Amino acid sequence: MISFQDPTPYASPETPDKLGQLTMLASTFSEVDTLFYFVMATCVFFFVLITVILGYSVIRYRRRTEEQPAASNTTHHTMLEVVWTVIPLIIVMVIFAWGWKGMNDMSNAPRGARQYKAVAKQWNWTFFYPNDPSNSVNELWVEVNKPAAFTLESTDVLHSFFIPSMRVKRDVVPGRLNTLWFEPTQLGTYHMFCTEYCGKDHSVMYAKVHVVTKSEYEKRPWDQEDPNPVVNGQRIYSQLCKACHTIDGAKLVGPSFKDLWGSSHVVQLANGSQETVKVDEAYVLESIRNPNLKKQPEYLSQAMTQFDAAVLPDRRVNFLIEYLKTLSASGGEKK
Amino acid sequence: MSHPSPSHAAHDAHGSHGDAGHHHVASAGLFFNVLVALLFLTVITVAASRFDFGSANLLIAMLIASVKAALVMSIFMHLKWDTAVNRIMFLSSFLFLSLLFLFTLADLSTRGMDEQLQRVSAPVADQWKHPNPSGGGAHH
Amino acid sequence: MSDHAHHSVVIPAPGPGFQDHVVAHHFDTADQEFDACKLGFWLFLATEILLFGGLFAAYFYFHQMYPETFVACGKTLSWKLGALNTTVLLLSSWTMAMGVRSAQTSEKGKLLVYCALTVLGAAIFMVVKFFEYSAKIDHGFLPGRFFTDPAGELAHLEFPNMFFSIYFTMTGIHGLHVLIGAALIIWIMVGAKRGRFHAGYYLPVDLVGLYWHLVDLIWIFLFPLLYLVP
Amino acid sequence: MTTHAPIQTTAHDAPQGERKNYLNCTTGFWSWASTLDHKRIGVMYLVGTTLAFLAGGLFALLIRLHLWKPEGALFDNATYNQVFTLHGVFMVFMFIIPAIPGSLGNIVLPLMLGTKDVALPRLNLLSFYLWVAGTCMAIYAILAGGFDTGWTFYTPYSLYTDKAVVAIGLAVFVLGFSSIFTGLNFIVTTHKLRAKGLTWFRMPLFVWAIYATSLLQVLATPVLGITVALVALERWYGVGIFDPRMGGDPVLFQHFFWFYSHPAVYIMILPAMGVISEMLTVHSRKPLFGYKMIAFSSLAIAVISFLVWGHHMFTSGQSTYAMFAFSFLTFFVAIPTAIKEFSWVATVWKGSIALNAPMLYALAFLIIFAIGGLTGVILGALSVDIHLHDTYFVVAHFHYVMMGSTALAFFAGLHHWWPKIFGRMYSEFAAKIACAIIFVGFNLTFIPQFVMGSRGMPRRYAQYVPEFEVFHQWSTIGAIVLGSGLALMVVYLVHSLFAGKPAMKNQWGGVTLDWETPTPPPLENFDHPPVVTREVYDYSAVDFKAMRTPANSN
Repeated sequence: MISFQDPTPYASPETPDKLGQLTMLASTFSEVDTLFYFVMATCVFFFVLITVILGYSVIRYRRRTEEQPAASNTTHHTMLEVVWTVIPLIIVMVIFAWGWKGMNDMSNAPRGARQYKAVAKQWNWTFFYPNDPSNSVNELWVEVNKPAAFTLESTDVLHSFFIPSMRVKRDVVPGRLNTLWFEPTQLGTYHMFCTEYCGKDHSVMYAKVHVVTKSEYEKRPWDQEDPNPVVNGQRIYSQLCKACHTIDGAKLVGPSFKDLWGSSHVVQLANGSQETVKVDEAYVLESIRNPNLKKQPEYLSQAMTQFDAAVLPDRRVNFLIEYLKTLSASGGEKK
Repeated sequence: MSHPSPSHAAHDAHGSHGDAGHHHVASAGLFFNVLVALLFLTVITVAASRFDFGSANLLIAMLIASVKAALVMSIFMHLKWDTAVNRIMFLSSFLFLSLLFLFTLADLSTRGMDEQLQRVSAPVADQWKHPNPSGGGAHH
Repeated sequence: MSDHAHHSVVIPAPGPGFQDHVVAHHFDTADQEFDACKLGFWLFLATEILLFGGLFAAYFYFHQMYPETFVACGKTLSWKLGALNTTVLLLSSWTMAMGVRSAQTSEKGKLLVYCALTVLGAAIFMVVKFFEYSAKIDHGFLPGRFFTDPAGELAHLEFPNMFFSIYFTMTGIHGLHVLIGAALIIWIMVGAKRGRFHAGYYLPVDLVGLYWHLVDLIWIFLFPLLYLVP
Repeated sequence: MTTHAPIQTTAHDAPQGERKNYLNCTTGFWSWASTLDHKRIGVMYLVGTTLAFLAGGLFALLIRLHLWKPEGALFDNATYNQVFTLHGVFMVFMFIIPAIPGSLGNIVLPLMLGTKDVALPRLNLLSFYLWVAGTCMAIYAILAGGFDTGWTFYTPYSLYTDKAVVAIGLAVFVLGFSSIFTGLNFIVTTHKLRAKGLTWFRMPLFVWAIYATSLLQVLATPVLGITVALVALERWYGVGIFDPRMGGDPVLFQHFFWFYSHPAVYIMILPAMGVISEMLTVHSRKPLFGYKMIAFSSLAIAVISFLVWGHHMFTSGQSTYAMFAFSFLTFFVAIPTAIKEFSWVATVWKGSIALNAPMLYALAFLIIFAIGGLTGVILGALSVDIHLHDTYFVVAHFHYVMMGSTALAFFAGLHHWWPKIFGRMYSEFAAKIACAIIFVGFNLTFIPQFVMGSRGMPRRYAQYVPEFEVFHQWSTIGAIVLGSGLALMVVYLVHSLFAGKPAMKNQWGGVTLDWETPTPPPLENFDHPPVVTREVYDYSAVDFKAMRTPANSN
């Protein structure tokens, strides 16, 4: 049973590791917290009440002799029963109304909110920005103090869009467009999780949410490219490929990228026949656009996520290729 | 829930004889009349479907079917002469079923009203394939 | 072993050709046994209603989602065959009710005849169903992923496969109940031939009768919903 | 220990004479496998569900050990997903739902009603064999590739995954019918087989609770049956009702699933509430406070539970109007539940409280159930639930109710009726130690989960952000403590079967009919059909001194 661990996005040093961040409220939905603490306080009150009465009874009325009868045989007390029916009823109705009001605020995005689209697939998030040709994967930038509204789309199974610090969550349902909005109030980087079980790598379907200032946002940080294509390629690798492909020669879900570039492999075609391919520009592009077409036989049972041009344009695939070249001893010169 | 009174409970559990209620033998003539009524209502069902009552179509069809169902239940199934407990138990299934109908349909019909979500007109992109499209569960 | 003797209640046969009925040991009276079993069976029928109810809920749900599809696809079914089957089931329900009545009055011969007529009704129903299914299959109107519609008759509709999924699932599970019901009635006929059922003890006939009426009851709703989609 | 040992007598240590009981009246495998006796079927259920519980507990321990490290310590992601699914499926369908009705209900309900057997003994045996069949199918599903959908089988993932979903779906279908037939049997038995003079309001509250449970089993389970049947049809024929690619709707699946599975939560907890009512009255020697209110609150919970399922779907994309209705109705479940809890506390008040093993388990239940119930109120609030949905807060909440409450009540009932069922007493000292370990271990496991859940730790995660590591580690330590407490319990209970002191006829001084039979009961329970003349839980006429005399021995 103990085979190997899947790679984790959580171990990398860039992951923010301030514990406080998880509880820190960073959006305008402060009412969620207020209500939570109100209900919590009510619950603590009742819990202490019950425990104290119980504890007192057990000590005071414990059976000391075998024959000891009960100190009282009261079977009902109408007034008491009415009180403990009506008071909880009033309390829960208050909680209901309060919770409904909070929910209603969270449902209706204010006019002028910036409209984003989040597309979930197994197992990554792609974010599309309003009137912007570019997109970002597993990283999202939003502007502080500016309402951000999202249309949620799934291309496969159920997912759920959850940013704890923003207090928002919404399932991403295939075949439907769900929506959600929040207004970030604190600068910083926050966790975003998938909270609807979606298969193997559900737990590493993770994104970072950067809340930045207006001037930062206007620099379109999701479309920043380094002059060095290898740096860009490495960034793409750690966003999209790292979960299944190592760079140290170890086999994970898919083959390692170490020494992959320029090597030759026997691959199996859809019709079952086999042929030998060389890992070059054409093969890498094809494997990204249509991963199941030509696979090494030992990886046949593993499905690779498919990336179309909307998510990973050819230009960015080339960055990745440049990065792959650096991982081969021959630097891509081998024939 | 209604429960028999204490005195009836004892009887209910140990009723000896005389509770002829649930051994009722209905008259053959009654059965025949019910059959005729059911066949007649079937004709009505078909006839009613020829007219367009708009959104009431479904309601009308269900009403006629309910009358037929009520006849079958009360006469053919002897529910008319059966004990209160049996009647309540069986009919409560319709009550709870109506809860399932009520809430799921209420959800569906009010979904579009708050711009919360819209149905995607196009089907889900077919680009995503699961590893074993024949999907035979234990049968592969 | 309890040390007091059993005093099982025995209901004597009403005459030659009939058998005594021995009440199960843990019941005090025949009426208690009858009432207990009957209540149990009504509860079982309640579960059947809820089981089918899930499918009806799915029907209403998708009817509301794709109203045009449902109306148009419903027209591809033959309402005449549907009406024929409705009539057959109603008649068989009547013969079953008469059969139970014959058991109550210890009329063995009549009981056998009415049961046989009911089984005949079931058979006719299934034969008609067979022809209906083959017609749909010829057009490629199959459920779910097998839906093909080669002639493109329903190509203008949104998800016509959903209607046929629901049609085949509902009528398929209903058809299964028809077959189970028919098998139970044949079992009753075997017992009736041996004289097990009479005025003093007709519980199994009564229960199987209830089951058969339930099958009819469900069809009463299926007919207008599927063949005459409102 | 300042507590009082249960009333023991040595007068009957001599051999019991030739009197046969249900355990030894016949012998051999077949005499058990073909038995129609409700007590034997109950014992078989007890063994079966306990084994399922131990299997589910083993999976739980594996989960907790895996989560010791943020990147996971034992499994890869895919294996972890299978393990948590196994834990959920075994615990829900094979343990919690059948445990109390199947074992304690089967054994005790006919005794409490003063009958020879349940109304439909053959159906009862069929229920048990359906349970066995369902369990075998689940084991087959594991061997056929396992299943990784979570116990909720949410579509469309359950339609697309290449695991043995059909096999486990059909297993759940079969287990569902086992549950339906058990419930059906108990309803009929309660209606038709009560002893003379045992009116509805003289019935013990355990019977009321089982009756309410049975209504739920009969009315809700069929919808689960058709739902899993449709999932199987989807996988075979792609009928598409739940598949968005075919025009179906995954949210409809959730409606169907929770139409059953919310009432199922009460199928799990209502019998536990019934057990606790019995424990508190007997071991406090005091009539239950607000008997009728508790009885009616069981029925009220049963009915309201059908109206609230949508609160499992607050983030799923149902309409906000549906959410309004479901949240509003959800809070009404809190009222009958609060009534029960307050009435129990009032029952203990001014009682004669014996701190023996069953009572300690019952008191632990009262505390844990209070936490489980109150955190439910937090989750009912719409805006708060958006944040907490599908986090460890929810996990901790339902474990407080399912494991902490239902399982503890099951243990309480087991310790309470153990002497009646097997005629032997376990070591009270070991039982008290185990209870304390279980109580501490349980809270240690799940309180950290409340904390990390409220901070956003999602459930069903094989790996997690390192910030949560410390909570996960405390939780794992708690699980080990809890597991050792349970292991101790199994040891002393099994030990008692062979070396326990013989039990008395009325071990605890109960006044319900289950204590009027010999110990263990003979095949048809009562030597003479009992006649009830007193009101329920009337301890006024009990001569507690006589409990020490040979008259109370067998």
